[in-house]
Amino acid sequence: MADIRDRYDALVIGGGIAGMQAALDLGEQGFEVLLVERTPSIGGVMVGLNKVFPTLDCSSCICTPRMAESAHHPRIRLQTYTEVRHVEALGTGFRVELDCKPRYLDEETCIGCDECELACPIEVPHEFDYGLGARRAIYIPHGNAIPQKAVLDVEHCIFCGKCERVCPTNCLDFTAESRTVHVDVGAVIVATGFEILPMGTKPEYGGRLPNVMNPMAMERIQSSNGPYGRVLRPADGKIPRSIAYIQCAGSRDRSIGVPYCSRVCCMYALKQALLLRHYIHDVDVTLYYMDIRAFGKGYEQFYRRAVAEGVKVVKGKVARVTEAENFDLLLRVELLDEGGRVDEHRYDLVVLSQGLIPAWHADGIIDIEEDADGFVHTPEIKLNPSFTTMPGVFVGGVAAGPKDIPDAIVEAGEAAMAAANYLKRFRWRSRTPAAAVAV
Amino acid sequence: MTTNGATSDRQPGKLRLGMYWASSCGGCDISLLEIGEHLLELIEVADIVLWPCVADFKYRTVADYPDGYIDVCLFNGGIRSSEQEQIARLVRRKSRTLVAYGACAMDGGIPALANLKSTREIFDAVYHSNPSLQNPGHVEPQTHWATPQGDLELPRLYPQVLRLADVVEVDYQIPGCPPVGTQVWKVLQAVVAGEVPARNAAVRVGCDNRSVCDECHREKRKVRIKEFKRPHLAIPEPNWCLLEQGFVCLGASTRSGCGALCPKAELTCRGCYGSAGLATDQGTAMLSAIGSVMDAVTEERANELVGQIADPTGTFYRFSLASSTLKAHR
Amino acid sequence: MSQVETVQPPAETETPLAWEPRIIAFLCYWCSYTGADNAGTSRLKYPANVDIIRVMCSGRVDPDLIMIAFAQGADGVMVCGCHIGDCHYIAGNHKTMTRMPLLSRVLQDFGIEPERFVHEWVSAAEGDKFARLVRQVTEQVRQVGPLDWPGRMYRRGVGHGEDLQPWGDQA
Amino acid sequence: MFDATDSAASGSTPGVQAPRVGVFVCHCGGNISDVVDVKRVAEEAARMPDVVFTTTHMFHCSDPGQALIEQKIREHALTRVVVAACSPTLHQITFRRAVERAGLNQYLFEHVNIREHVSWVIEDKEAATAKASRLVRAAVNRARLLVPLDKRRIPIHPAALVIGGGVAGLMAARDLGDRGMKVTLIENRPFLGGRMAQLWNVFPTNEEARPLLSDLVRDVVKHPLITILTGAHVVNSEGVVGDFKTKIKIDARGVDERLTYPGNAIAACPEETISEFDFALSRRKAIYMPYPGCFPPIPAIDWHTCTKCGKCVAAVGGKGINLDAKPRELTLHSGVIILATGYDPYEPLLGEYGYGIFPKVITLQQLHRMLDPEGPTAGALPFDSNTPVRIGFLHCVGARQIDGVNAPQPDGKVKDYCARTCCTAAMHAAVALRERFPKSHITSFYQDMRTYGRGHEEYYEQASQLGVLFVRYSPWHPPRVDKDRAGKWPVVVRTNDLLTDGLPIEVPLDLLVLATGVVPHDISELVTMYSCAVGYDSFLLEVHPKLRPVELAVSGVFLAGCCQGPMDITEACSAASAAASKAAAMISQGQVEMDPFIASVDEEVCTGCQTCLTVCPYDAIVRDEARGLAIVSEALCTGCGTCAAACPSSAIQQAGFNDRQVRAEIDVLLGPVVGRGPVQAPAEVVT
Repeated sequence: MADIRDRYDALVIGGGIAGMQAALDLGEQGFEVLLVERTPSIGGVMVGLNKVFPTLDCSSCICTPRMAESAHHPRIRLQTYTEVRHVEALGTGFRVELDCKPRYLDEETCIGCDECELACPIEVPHEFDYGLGARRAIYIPHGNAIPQKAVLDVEHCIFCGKCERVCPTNCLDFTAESRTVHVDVGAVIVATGFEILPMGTKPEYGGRLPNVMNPMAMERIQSSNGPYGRVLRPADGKIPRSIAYIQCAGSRDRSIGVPYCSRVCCMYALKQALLLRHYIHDVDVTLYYMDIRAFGKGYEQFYRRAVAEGVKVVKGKVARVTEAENFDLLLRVELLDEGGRVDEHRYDLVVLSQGLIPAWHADGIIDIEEDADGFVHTPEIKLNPSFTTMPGVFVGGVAAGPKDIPDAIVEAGEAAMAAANYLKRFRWRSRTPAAAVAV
Repeated sequence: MTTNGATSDRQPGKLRLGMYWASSCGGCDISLLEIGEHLLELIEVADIVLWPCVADFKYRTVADYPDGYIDVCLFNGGIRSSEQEQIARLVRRKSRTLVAYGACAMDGGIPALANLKSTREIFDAVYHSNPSLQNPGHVEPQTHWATPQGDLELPRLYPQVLRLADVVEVDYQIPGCPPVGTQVWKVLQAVVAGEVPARNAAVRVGCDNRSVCDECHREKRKVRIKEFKRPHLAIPEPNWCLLEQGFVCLGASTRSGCGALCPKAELTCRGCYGSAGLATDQGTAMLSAIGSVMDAVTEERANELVGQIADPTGTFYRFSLASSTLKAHR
Repeated sequence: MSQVETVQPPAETETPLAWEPRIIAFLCYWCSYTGADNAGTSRLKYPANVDIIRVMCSGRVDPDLIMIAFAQGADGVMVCGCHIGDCHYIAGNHKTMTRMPLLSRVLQDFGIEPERFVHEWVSAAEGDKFARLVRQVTEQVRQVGPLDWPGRMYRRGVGHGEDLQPWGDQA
Repeated sequence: MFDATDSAASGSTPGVQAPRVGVFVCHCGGNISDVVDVKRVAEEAARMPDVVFTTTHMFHCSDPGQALIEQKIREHALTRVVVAACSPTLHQITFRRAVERAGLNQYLFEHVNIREHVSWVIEDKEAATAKASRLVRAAVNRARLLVPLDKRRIPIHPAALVIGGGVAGLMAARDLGDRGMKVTLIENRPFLGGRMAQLWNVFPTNEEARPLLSDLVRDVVKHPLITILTGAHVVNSEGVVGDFKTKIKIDARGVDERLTYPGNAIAACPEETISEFDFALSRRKAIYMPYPGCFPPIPAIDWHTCTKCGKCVAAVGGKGINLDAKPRELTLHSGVIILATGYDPYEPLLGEYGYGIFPKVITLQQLHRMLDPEGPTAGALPFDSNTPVRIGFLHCVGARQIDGVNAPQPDGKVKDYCARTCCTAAMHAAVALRERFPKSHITSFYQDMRTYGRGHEEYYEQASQLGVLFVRYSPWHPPRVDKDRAGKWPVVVRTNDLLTDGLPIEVPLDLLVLATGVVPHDISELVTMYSCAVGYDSFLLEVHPKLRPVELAVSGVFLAGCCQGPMDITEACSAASAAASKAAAMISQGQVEMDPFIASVDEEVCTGCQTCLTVCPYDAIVRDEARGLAIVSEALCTGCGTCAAACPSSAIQQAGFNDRQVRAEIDVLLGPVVGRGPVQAPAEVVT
């Protein structure tokens, strides 16, 4: 792989499913794309999910071909482990400043054999498994990561040199430094995605208790390549027999600054609950909800199916979650369908259906406006949903508000189309002849 | 169509014709009579020198013929016993052209379905457990028998039915159970006129190289099978493909030439003309085809549909088990 | 083409002690093959008895190929494809889903035990499932023992005549 | 009568070079070679027929490793290359490119995975080496039978056809036009704008719908690359991706631009019918314009209603109206097609929640027409703004229905899906009504409030703050709408409110608004024509909701907007642009490039049984009736090989995976334990 060129047609910020889709759509149209991802692998949140609603097909089966396609596309330059530091308007185009973080090894020579990780003596909670599993200080992000290259976590590394000794290609370089690169692009697509609201946002829900789980961690636990390989509760490794989901645990709530609906929580909770019914014999799974928002194609039918297969759904406002003995949890709830009767239940495990918040803010990087909710402002939401307040900068996926995977993919396609038309209108040309825009 | 030396260099005079039956039901012998009045034309040009079904021929008589004496021998039936193998070898030597005549000689036919059972199971069924049987001494066939006149060597039952081509070289094959009269007459005419293709066991005569579906009048609607029905329990809709209606019809995997007789009579094709195209294993070919057109989107439904097919092995391999890839029960 | 199909006696029959199950696995490229890769990247260990043949879709796996594999001496055959709903080609695996149980019934009629023929869905993420499956299938095939179809058929006289008495044909 | 079956047991294919196989075994820096004796693998491969060169290398994927492959291809005139290394998903493309650089067809390369499938999973070195050797030798045997293949390149006619002139169709057309592509937009009604034109105000921006729409229509109409045909119906479609020929019939409009004062003509018309644009709230003439500012800005004649009395012609002095105009037909040539056929609002059955029985039971769509200042009531509701009117909104009418509870639709099914947009739309309308009628009492009968989108939840909050009363009903016991026994109120809604412990509640109302669901516009003819997949909910079914959400299984046909499922305007526009993006990719490249592993029918062997036609999910196989053969359309085949497996006469073969190639692998894998026989090539070892 040659180094980054100094000119591309478009910059896509974020290598999740929306960013990959936008990059692919532009690449397929003949544009040269620079796809920048700040973590060491593309794939975003989706590659770590277990199965996806409503079809229950395997998430990585859908995501990994897209990752491979993005990585091998002749017109997409993939730049992982790189932050966009600044984007500045320059005529109709933009000057981009990138901060390429060092992996402390030569990406070209690393063959992804993982010998270094096996040799490394340091264990660190694995971000990919939301801290439930461990990785080493030098590691390949996960089995399906692209690129399959190791990265050294300099914060935890003790520089013992064991990795260097086992590396078959001698690719390690402890002296590497981050690099600043400047690139000119004709258009920018922001596809920076989301993260889950911090677990402690509503202390009454006991987000810091070991058996009160982050829904994304639950995805990992349910995944066949997850940290435990089966569904166990984190505190004591017991198979949970009763599980509660608290819906809107971090959304539709002005008090925590997340007044909006996070749009996917009903469905992912129903999906996880249904799968739990498959994974654990006779498990009791109850969803405490405000409204079940199964609005997408096939979602209502999925909701019915989940209920028919024994997932309990209760309209109720959970007041608090406290820890009982043996790490069990006591859940106090106001049952709205029973005239507001207050009930207390004991559960082995509680999952908080946390809302989605933006994973990135434009502040100081690109001069685009954000709404009060922190997502990118889209002034022409009806007819040009991907337009931002800055011409030539477009937004796709969850960066423009919570949405599920199909909606994010579709919107990324729209952002790509808008960017393509912007490039076309201003006749942007990236410098290399091969990169000439086809039409 | 190529002409070769098989019949053109025969001795002057009338053609010498033979017909022999091995492990078969006799239907093939009768099918020769289906050529009707053409029989008279045939006798004009040919002498019948071997036809145990209609006239008495001793093995010794045949053995005494010079090699290559019989111009064309139509051999029907598969090889089930040591006797049949020996006669096949004998007839082979005495015949210039040996034709595997009918499904049994070609593919083993119905008798080859017994390949799914062991000899012991067959003997038990025939000589012991059969409810209509009186066999107080539990007698079974023997290969040796001592009599006052001397010891007898009797034919031995083979563990499975073989095709004729499994034991001797075969020049042509005429498929069918039995072959259709019109096709038989076409072949005989060609033989008489010396217009036969180069000999090769894989060459089939008396058939076309299409599938029964192709000559069937019933319309295909590209519909997947929703339910399997058995022919005696449901009345098919006329003019619509039987398979699409759920009747297990082997037309798709069966060579044409019969004129789609069975589907015309509201019956499913049973596959007696053998495999179609380049397929070598007719049963698996049908299995693939039928397994690909079921209307199931869940595994439960798939298993349910598959469960509705009565005796798939016996149905798909009704006439061709001896030609199949696996050939017999392990 | 020879008129008489001659079956050579099996080339190298191993002694019973040395017998190792030989299993052929047909894997679709998009899910199951990637699932097998995933087993590799996860360094999951499984026995060496399963040889993988890659096809684009499990719908390509003609039952004939499975018959041929058994006829040529396979002790077991696996067919793996994408889970229902995940097919890269809309519904190729639906055909697999209907063909394979039908084939399984037929194979049993030929005396091939159900343990020898396994049909499973393995997704790209299910490396552990693939490894488990290989271990399980190898073990269950080992339990039922060698199939040795070529040897059996040779010994049963398929494709060649048996010992003949000089009877009736003395000319 | 006679047939030589073995004729196709083909020998060498013409144009295919005799196999000279080179085998390259990678150490992967020990990842393979620590477990597998790569040298032995190479030596055993050398015993295979046609192998002329074998070697091992530390890193075949590295530049020197690739260079070595290229060099040896030239040096030994290799015609087939086998590389045994990591998974093909990682480096198959790398090695194919290397092979191509050396002047060899890239599909004469075979990749063997001896890392993920051997060295990383097998501990026993002997067993791992034996397995690696088997796999490599099997690949060699397979490689001997490989033939050069070319990526399929299907040329795309550089024009798009968009079917449907609603907001999604307009958006797709505009995007493609802006991208510099020729577009034809056809709409079967006489006017553009679709359902959006019937809306009065849209959430979440509270913008007037029609000015927004007019801007878009203006962009499209002005666009030099976009041709618009109204009153156009698809009659027939032929061809495949890249080359669609769509025959359309264009209704006579009966009116042209020379008609300067349409008002006079309309006024003169004596024939009236109900206005579909106003959902039967008003009546219109046989010559009509649905609303001021519609496009085209000239009236159209509804020939079903027109009696050709000629009064309109007389009223305008004969200019611009032609009552004898005839429909015309034309054929459009396009490379891609975008379906944007939209939706219809669910029409409640007669008597469903009192609809059609009580005049004060209306649909949300009708309310929108009433609130529209340019609508039939000029924006007025039949109440005074100071009267304390009682208005009810009933959610999930024709949506989220339950089989056995709700009456089945004419097709025998119930509308079990959520219509997605109605909750927010109802809340948006409720807020507007509360603002306009401050003394009104509004009650919302709902199941779940699905105000999911950005800015949607605000309407729900606002409605609550404005005093809208919420009654939650159970879908198992839907509310009943009756007349008031006392005769005081137009209608009464009776239900059990789950929010108050399921107590029975009776709400008398002046007006009941049914928030009705969304059903696909009837396009059954198009569905047959393009063999579109249709889901259980009757909407068009995308290939895969995540991998290919705006594509149909028919290559080159894309989906935009509500023909695929309920969407709001934002989502429909996103989908339309996404579809345009896919279409633009095809057109801008001028071709689509596809893997060459497609099926082909051996015409000599095909027996005409038609099994494959039923099997193919892409309708890529058609029957040549004249010759009685199956024909594979190269453009549509995606190369799954399912037909090849299904073909009962083995007449269909999949390129790259034909029976002989797969059997060649089986032969070796089940062959003798170790290849014996003479070594055919020296195993040169380069490390």
